[in-house]
Order: sequence, then C-alpha cells, then structure tokens
Amino acid sequence: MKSLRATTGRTSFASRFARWRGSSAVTVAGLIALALAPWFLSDFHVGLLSKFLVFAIVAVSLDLIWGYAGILSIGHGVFFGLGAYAFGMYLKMEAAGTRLPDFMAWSGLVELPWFWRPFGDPAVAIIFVFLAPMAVGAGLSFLAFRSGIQGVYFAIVTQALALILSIFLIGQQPYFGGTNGLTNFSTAFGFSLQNPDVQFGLYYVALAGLTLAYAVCAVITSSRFGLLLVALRDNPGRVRSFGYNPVAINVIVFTISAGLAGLAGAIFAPIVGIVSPAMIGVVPSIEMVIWVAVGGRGTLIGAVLGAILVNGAKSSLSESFPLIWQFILGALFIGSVLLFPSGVVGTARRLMARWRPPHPSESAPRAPVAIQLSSEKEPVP
Amino acid sequence: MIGTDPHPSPLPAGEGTIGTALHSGPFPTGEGAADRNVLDLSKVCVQFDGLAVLDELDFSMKRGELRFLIGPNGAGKTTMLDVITGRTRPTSGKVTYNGIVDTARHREHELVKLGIGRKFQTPTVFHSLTVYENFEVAAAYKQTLPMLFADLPARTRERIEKVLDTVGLSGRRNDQAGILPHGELQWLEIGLLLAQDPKLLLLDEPVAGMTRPERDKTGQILRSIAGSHSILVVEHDMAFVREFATTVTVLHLGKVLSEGSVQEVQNDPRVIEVYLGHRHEREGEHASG
Amino acid sequence: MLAVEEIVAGYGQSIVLHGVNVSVSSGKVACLMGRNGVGKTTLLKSIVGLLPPRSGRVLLDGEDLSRAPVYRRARAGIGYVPQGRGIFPYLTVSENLLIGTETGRGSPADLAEIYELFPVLSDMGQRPAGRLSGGQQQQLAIGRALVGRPRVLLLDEPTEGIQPSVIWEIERTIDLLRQRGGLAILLVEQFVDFAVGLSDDFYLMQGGTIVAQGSSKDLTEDSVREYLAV
Amino acid sequence: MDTYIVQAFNALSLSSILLLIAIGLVFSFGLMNVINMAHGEFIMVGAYVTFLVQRLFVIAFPDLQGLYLFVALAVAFVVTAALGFLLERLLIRHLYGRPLDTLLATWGVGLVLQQTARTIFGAPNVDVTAPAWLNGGFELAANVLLPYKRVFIIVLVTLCIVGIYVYVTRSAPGRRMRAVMQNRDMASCLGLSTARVDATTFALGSGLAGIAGCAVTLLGSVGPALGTYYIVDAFMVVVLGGVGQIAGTVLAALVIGGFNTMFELGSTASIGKVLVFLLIIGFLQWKPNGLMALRGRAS
Repeated sequence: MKSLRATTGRTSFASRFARWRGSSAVTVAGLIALALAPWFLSDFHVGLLSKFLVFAIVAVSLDLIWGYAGILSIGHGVFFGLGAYAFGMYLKMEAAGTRLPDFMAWSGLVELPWFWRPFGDPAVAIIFVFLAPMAVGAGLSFLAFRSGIQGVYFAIVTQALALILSIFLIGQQPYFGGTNGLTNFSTAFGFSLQNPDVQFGLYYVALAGLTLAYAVCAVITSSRFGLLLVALRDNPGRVRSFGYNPVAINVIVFTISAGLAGLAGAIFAPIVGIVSPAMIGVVPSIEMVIWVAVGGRGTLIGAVLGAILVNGAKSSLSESFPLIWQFILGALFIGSVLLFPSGVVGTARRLMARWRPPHPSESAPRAPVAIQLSSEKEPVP
Repeated sequence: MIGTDPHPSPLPAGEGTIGTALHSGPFPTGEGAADRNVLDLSKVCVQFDGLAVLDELDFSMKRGELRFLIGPNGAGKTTMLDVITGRTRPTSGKVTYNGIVDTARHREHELVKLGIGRKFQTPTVFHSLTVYENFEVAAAYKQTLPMLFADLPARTRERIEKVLDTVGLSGRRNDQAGILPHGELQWLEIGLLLAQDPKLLLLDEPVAGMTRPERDKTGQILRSIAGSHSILVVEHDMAFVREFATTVTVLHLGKVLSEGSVQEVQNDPRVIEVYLGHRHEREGEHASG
Repeated sequence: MLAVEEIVAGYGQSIVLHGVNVSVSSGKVACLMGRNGVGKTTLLKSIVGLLPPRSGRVLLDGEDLSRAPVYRRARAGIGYVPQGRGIFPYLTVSENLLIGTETGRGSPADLAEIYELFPVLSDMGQRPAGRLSGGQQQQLAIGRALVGRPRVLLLDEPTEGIQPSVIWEIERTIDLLRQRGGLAILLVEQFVDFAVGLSDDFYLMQGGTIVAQGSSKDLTEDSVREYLAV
Repeated sequence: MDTYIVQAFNALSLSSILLLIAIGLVFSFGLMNVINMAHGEFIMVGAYVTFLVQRLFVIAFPDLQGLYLFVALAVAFVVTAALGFLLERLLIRHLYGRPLDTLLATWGVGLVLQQTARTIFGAPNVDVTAPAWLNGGFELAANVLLPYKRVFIIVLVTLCIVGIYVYVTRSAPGRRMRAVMQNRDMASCLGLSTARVDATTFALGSGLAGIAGCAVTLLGSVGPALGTYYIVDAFMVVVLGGVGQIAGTVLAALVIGGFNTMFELGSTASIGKVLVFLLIIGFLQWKPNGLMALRGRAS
C-alpha cells in the first residue's frame, strides 16, 4: 500500500515530465533542424537567423514572466540593452587596443573613464552581462511590487524605464557613444568578426544561448516554482494566504528573466557589430512582446516560434513593403489579442485537440482559421 | 457585486525582502500541554469608523474541538475570523493561539506557517492547475527556493495522498481545478488547507451552495479530521449544524450571546429573540450603523 | 405587478436558486424570509438582472424582462435597494438622488418629495453620502429608488445594522408607500415581526426554493421555528 | 534670476500640456481600468487636424487666418473624440477585464494610426504657422520674455481643466460618470447604461488628446511620431497622481513638469529624466497610492 502511494504520488511529477517530453519531441526536432540549418543557407541568411535566435532568447525570457507569471514588461529592451552594452564595452576595448575608443576621442575625452577599465577583461564583462540587467531588474521589480505597482501600472513603469535608459545613453555621447552607440568592433576573444567562419560560429553561440535559456525556463516552469508562478497569475491573494510572499516570487522570476534578456543582448552585440540606444527604446521593447503573443504565451516553444516568425516576416516585408509592414505589425497587436489570444501554438493545439477525438471530417470547416492565421506571417528565410 | 468597489486597488504591498527568499523562517509553534486551549480571545474589540463590530468578545476553544459559530448578519463572524488570521488588527484585546502566540505580533502569512488555516466563503483555488498541482503549491509552503526545484519529499507526498483520500478527490488528481463542480471545489479547498497541516482550521460557510449528499459528505470530512485538528466552522445551514455540531457558539452584535449544545442554544430565549425579532432592541437602544 | 416564474440561478458551478416562484401585486407588500444563505439576495439580483437567471422568467406587468439588460429593467420600473445600501459614497446626497432619476420615470423635481419623506436627508443635501450614518444611508438608498418612480420596489434587509429609531422610520415609510398604492414591494427580511407586521403576504425560503407561502396573517409559529429560528 | 522666471514659466507650460494629456488617460483608466496606448496618436491626429484646418484657412479664408486656431481646436476635439468613441465600441469593449491585453491592442491601433499619417502626410514633419497674434510675448523685464504661444497654452489648459471640473462635478453626464466609477453595478440598477457612459467618457478623454495635439502645434512641427514625445511622461503623471483624481493629476503634472525643467537646468537633460523617474519610484515607496488616491474603500 505504502509503495503504491509513493508511486502514485510521483505521478504528478512524472506526468508533468511526460507532458514536457511530449512537446520535447518537437523541441528536439526543432533543435536539430536549427543546428543543421546553416549548412543549407547563405551567409546572409545565417546572419539573419542568428539574430532571430537571439530574439527568441528574449521572447523566452518574456514568456517566462508574462505567459506564466502574468507580469507584462514592455521595457525588456532595457535588459537586452544592458547585456549588449556590457559585452559591447568589452568588444570596444578590444577593438581600441591600447588607444582610447574612437568616439571618446572624438568627444574630447583624453583618458579612459574609470568605469570602462574593468571591461578590458572579458571575464568581468561577462559577469556584467548578467549582473547589470539582473540588478536593475531586481531593483525595479522589488520597488514596484513592494509598493503595489502591478499589472498595467507595472507595464507602463517598465516602458518609462526603456525610454529613460535610451535617452540617458543618447545623452552620454562621450561615455557611451550617444545615438550611434558602440560600433566598429573588430574581434571577440581574438577572433575577427569580419571572418564568415566566425559569424558561422556565432550562429552556434546563439543557438547554445537559446538552448540554455529554453532549458532554464523549462526547468523553472515544470518545477513547483513554476506552478507557483501560474498560481500567482491565477490568484495572488490566495498564494499569500497559503503562506508565500508574492513579492519575493515576482522579484525572483523577473530577475531571472532580466538576466536571460541580458544574455541575449551580449550575443547580439558581436553578431550585428553594433550596440545602440535604438534597440533599448520603447518601440523595440514592445515589439518583443508581440513575438510572444503571436507564438502563443504560456508555451516556451511558442515564444521561440513567434520570435522567428515575426522577425522573418519583418525582414522580408519591411524591405520590400516598408509601409505595409507597420500596418501588419499593428494588425498583429490587435489580432493576436482580440482573435488569437493563445497564439499560433495555442490555436494549433486547440485545433489538433478538436480534430483528434471525433472524425476529422467533422471539424474540417474550422480549418480556415488556421490558414488565415498562417498566411499573416508567411515566409521564414 | 452591489456595494463593492468596482475597481479593486492593487493588492496590499508585500512584505519581506529579496534576501529572505520566499519565506521567513519557522516560528515556535509551542507544542506543549495537550489541555491547552488552541484559541483564546480575550476582550477583543474591533471598530470600523467608530462602529464596534466586535465588542469585548471573549471566546475560547479546546484542542481537537469541532466548534460551530452561528449568528445573524452583522454579528461579526467574518471579522472574528479576520482577527484570528491576522488580517484585521483588533482595536483592543488579545487573541492568543496555542496558548502562547499573540496573533497581533504576526503577519498573515506568518500565522499560516504557525498553523492557522482558513477557507474563505467562495472557493479560491488555482483554476489553471490540476488538483494535484494545487496540492503541490499548498504543501510546499514551508520550502525554500531551491527545494521548489526538487521532487516533493516522500513524507509530503504521503500526506497529500492521505488528504486526497480524506476529501475524496483521489480520482480527480489530474483534472484541472477549473472544471470541478462546486462541491468538489469546496472539498479541494478544505483539502488544500489540510495539506498545510494546520492545527487550527477556520472554515467560512463550507456547505453553502451544496446539494444534500455533498453537504453530508462535507460533514463526514469534518468529523474525520476533528480531533487531530481544531476546527471552527461558520455556517448558516441549520440542518447541517444540527446534524454535525456538538458545541455551538452564537455571536450577536460582536459578543457571544449563547454557547452550548445545539439543544441548549436552540431553546435559549435570547437566541430565539435575535433570530426572530427586533423589538427588544428598540427599547435596548443598541446604537449601531 | 411583479411575477417571478421558475427562476434558476447561481454563481459559476453552483446553483443557488432551484426554480423559484414569487409574485407581488401592486399596492401590496410581500416579505421574503429565510436564514442566511438560502438565496434571498440571489433572487433579488436575478430580478434586477445583476445575476441573469439560467432559466425562468421575470415578468413586470406581463412584460418579459428576463433577457433585458440591468438598466432596461430599472427603466421598466424595477427599483432596488440592495443589502449594504449601495450608495455612491463620494457623490452628495442630492447627487445620489439625481442618479435615481436616471430611470427616466421621475424628474429632478421629485427630490422635494423624497426630502419630505425623509426630512433628515434634506439637511444633508450637499454632503458626500459616504459621511452619512448607516441609517441615513439606508433612507437615502430607499429615497433614491423611489425618485425613479418604480412599479416594483425590492428592499434587501433594510433594517440590517441600523439603529432602532431609524428602523421605525423605515417601517413607517414602507407602510405609507403601501397605503398610497401603485407600488408592489418585495421585502427581504430576517426579522420576523418586522416583516410580518408590514406585509400582506409572505414567502419562506430554504435551500434555494420557496418552502411556504401565504397570507402574513396565517404565518404559523411552527413554520417560523422550522425555517427561521436556530 | 531672469532665467529662473523663464524656466519656471517653461515648466508651467510643459506641465499644462502633460496635464491635458494625462487627464484624458485618467478618465479611461479610472472608469474602465484601461490604459489607452493610442492616446499619444490621438494627440498626433489632433495636430494634423490643426495642420489641415490651417491650410484650409490659407486657401479658403485668407482674411480670417488669425481665427483658424479656434476652429482647429473644435475640429480636433470632435475628430479625436469620434476616434475614441469608435475605439471603445469596436475594440476595448471586447477586452473588458483584460487590461494588459487592452494595452497591447491599443498600441497596435497607435501603430496603425502612425502609419496612416505617414502614408497621407509623408514621413517628414510639417509645420503649422501660428496665428500672427501669438507671435511675440510679454516682456517682463529685459531678457525676460514670456512668449504669447506658451501663455495661450497655459490659458487654454486652465480653461480645459475648469471645464472638465465643471463637467465632472456639476453636469449630469459627469455625475453619471462618477456614479459608474464608484459603483458600476448599482449605477446600472438605477437605470444608467454603463456601456454608454464608458463610450462617452472614453470619447471625452480622447477629445482632450485632440486639444492637446492642437496646442503642441504652437511649440513645434508635426510628425507621425509626435505623440510618443509626450505620452510616457503623461503615463508617469497618471502613476504618480493616483487614479481617478483630478487634483492628484494636476499636482503630479506640475511636479513632473517642474522637476523635468529643473533637472534640465541643473544637469544634462538625460540625467534629469533618470532622476525624475527615480523620484517617482521613490515617492511611491512612501505613498503607494500616489499623490491623491481615494482614501479608504467605497462602502
């Protein structure tokens, strides 16, 4: 009897693992496809896909807080940017060598500012890639949740942070390169960034980063801490009356999310060769949210898919039809909220669930929904 | 929803710091003499805007007791539970839990850890989680952050199984809580409390909205857990009270009006008076409102 | 005349009312009694539309209002004084009364009549209603419902938490309204002698159904003990 | 000394514009718990309407050019109010109780509006020629010139606030709005159509954005992204002021406008922004409900 109980007791964890493993077949297949992709793509498209993978890291980090814990941040560009600047400063130092970085000289500085010095050491830079966004994230979320700033209030506070950090960086021309940001990187750890093979390697760095972020979020969301996040989204008052401290839970998950976004920023810097305030501001930050919304909030695979789909559509459409892209983006915001709140993955799952038990022909008329949805954001290069 | 603010303000600000992780440490629960009262209220007053909701209320409960609390609307029953759980601070007077703990010195979630569990009127479980996952959240409440990433300890899992059996939800473990019918939701809620292994359970109208068989089953559940737990039940369903209560306390205008067996209370002329008539108050000039 | 037919209603998964029938004629007072939690307030919410019934009908002078939105029911002549009074605390007393005229059935000129009925309110006209005592708020809530010239008045526990002198005034007002005629009153009360003294008919509720009904004169001690006492 | 007077004056005019924008936001937030991210684009619409009206006067009524501003104010108000009404009826109504989703959907509306403006008017900014009678200023002392344009804005906003105050506290629609805000269910039980009150209130708040858009054409040129310059600061005014309170919003606008100007004077503008943000967050640690939150709960 006792042993029976022990096993049945395990069923929840086991079933959750099984559920995860069910979707993990898709995950592993996707991972293999992504790992092989560069061998079949042009250099240009590999670079593009590397960027999308980085964006997918951000999407996963946002999904963790929004999809699971119900915290909407429309200022995640801040954490992405902090990671990017931390690593960008190292790249800049390496490019400058013994001389002063170029933009400082142009702005009339004669000496390297004290806070730049530690970034000559890549280890320090990598620490700051995580430390800076996590510290800002922890501070902001602690102060905000402690004083009851939640929901839309918290969202607009994060937006203000995004605006302010971008304005701050633009204003600090001599120290952070102003509007142009940090540019003209040459090498990373001695490897030339101009070398196509290095860019090829960076693709795998991005893929590794995404795998790491995905794994971290998968472990969190399938643990009891993850249950707690969902519980908090469902009913924060009840979580408190169970004896938990909701503020602490919110701060922890937000800080982790900020750290992952910082990681994404750090990988982004060498791939695109530039770190600028433009990637921190209000507009890019809120676009990150739409990646998650389109893919399907509350499913990590959806966040990845959403980031790749939306950015794929963006890069192909905004080149040929720049006007139309803005309209499509606006429509994505409205449509993903109003018509498809569960996103591509959620909608697909619902359709599959509807198809499976009865005769497939019976639910066939529902199909146009899916067709219409997928045609909205077609091509992935 | 009449009478409530349509725009609930954000939740009260949380306590604690990042450094304290999820929980503050354990508190002395004061295991001691078995004959000690689990709960003592001594001259407890609560005033809202100068209006006395609890008026020098004296009340006590022995360990392992199953006590029923009844009284007309506005008698102060919910406020009394609020005071015991630390949600409302008494204006004066003292609430002692387990003989040694002054509840005014602890915050709500600390009292939960000390063993005071409360079920609210409307069931509030986590709808998107399964029944078992609800239990996992409830049972893990004393764990630190790293422990939340490990498997539940065998002891806890056994307790969850036992509670699932007690409340009759073993077969429902993998169903989403949101789809449970009303009666099972109430049992789930009671079960979640039990999973936290409280010493004192406060149940606010556990059989409201239940069918007769559901109500009877709830009574059985309460009987089976009394003894190992102390239970205070607020209930209006008199058929239920008659069937399952041994001791009943009648609250009226923030005071204990009568206390005793169901028969004693039923035949108490003062109780009959407050349930059926207003006339005596007209002379008594109980200014309130 | 208000007629409620076979109302079934509830919250979420739970059914609170299992087919309730109640009717009140114009010029009469019917009282609805029962212990806490038997479904009295739920029934009133179903009538005003805050909790749309799952089945059954709400008829006002033969007109079926079961599917009408809340505000249309008010405009049709259903006046409601909820438990806890539901006043607008940051509106002044006279503003509260003016909101009462939104039914389109009365006019702001009718305020004078309400002030006559409840003189205490006329002195308080410009005060925020939240500052009034419980008894004054209750009178305000009743006045606010009356200024909309309802055909039916639903009163939910008008004596709850109110000092005796005001209870007496409310009793007098209800009596006056009955004598004046033209209004059907459904009174929810826990306190038997208050309710029986005022009403023509009674309904006793238990477990979401009407278990006894009749003329208030005929209400027996036995049914009172059975359904209302401890 | 002189610079301080001019700075204080500038702070006041910045505050007054923020106030006008924030009041519109507060209406919809206080009533429906909805943050309208397209509010900034309504400002932009108001500005372009002003541009069009001014052009129309140049072509059709060259003799009356000095009066175009008043016509533009009225038209801007009507156009943005109508847009707000449509937005509420077509979109926000369906997202009731989902404030975060409403935020994202209205952002999408904002994007569409911006791009529409870009399609119609082109990406480059356009200039609105201010009426001749607004050129120049009061010369308080040598080197202390208070431009008439800014004086006009302050007077305009003051009139608007007085108008809003009278509307909210004295008029029947204002009374309805407050009733719905305080107790939605009860208001409908008394015969109020809450859906209509919602739509009216939303339209009114949007109309104020139109007026603000008309006002800012006096300060600079008009572009599709015009609204984004003001909107985040306006959100901060809402956060700091507390919800549903005109007084709190006025105070918050004065504080934020004032601090912004002050910090710009004392340090560089970019550090000033950071300091204002930190001050707001710090203040909310002390008073979590903002400057003037409704005290206590409604009964």
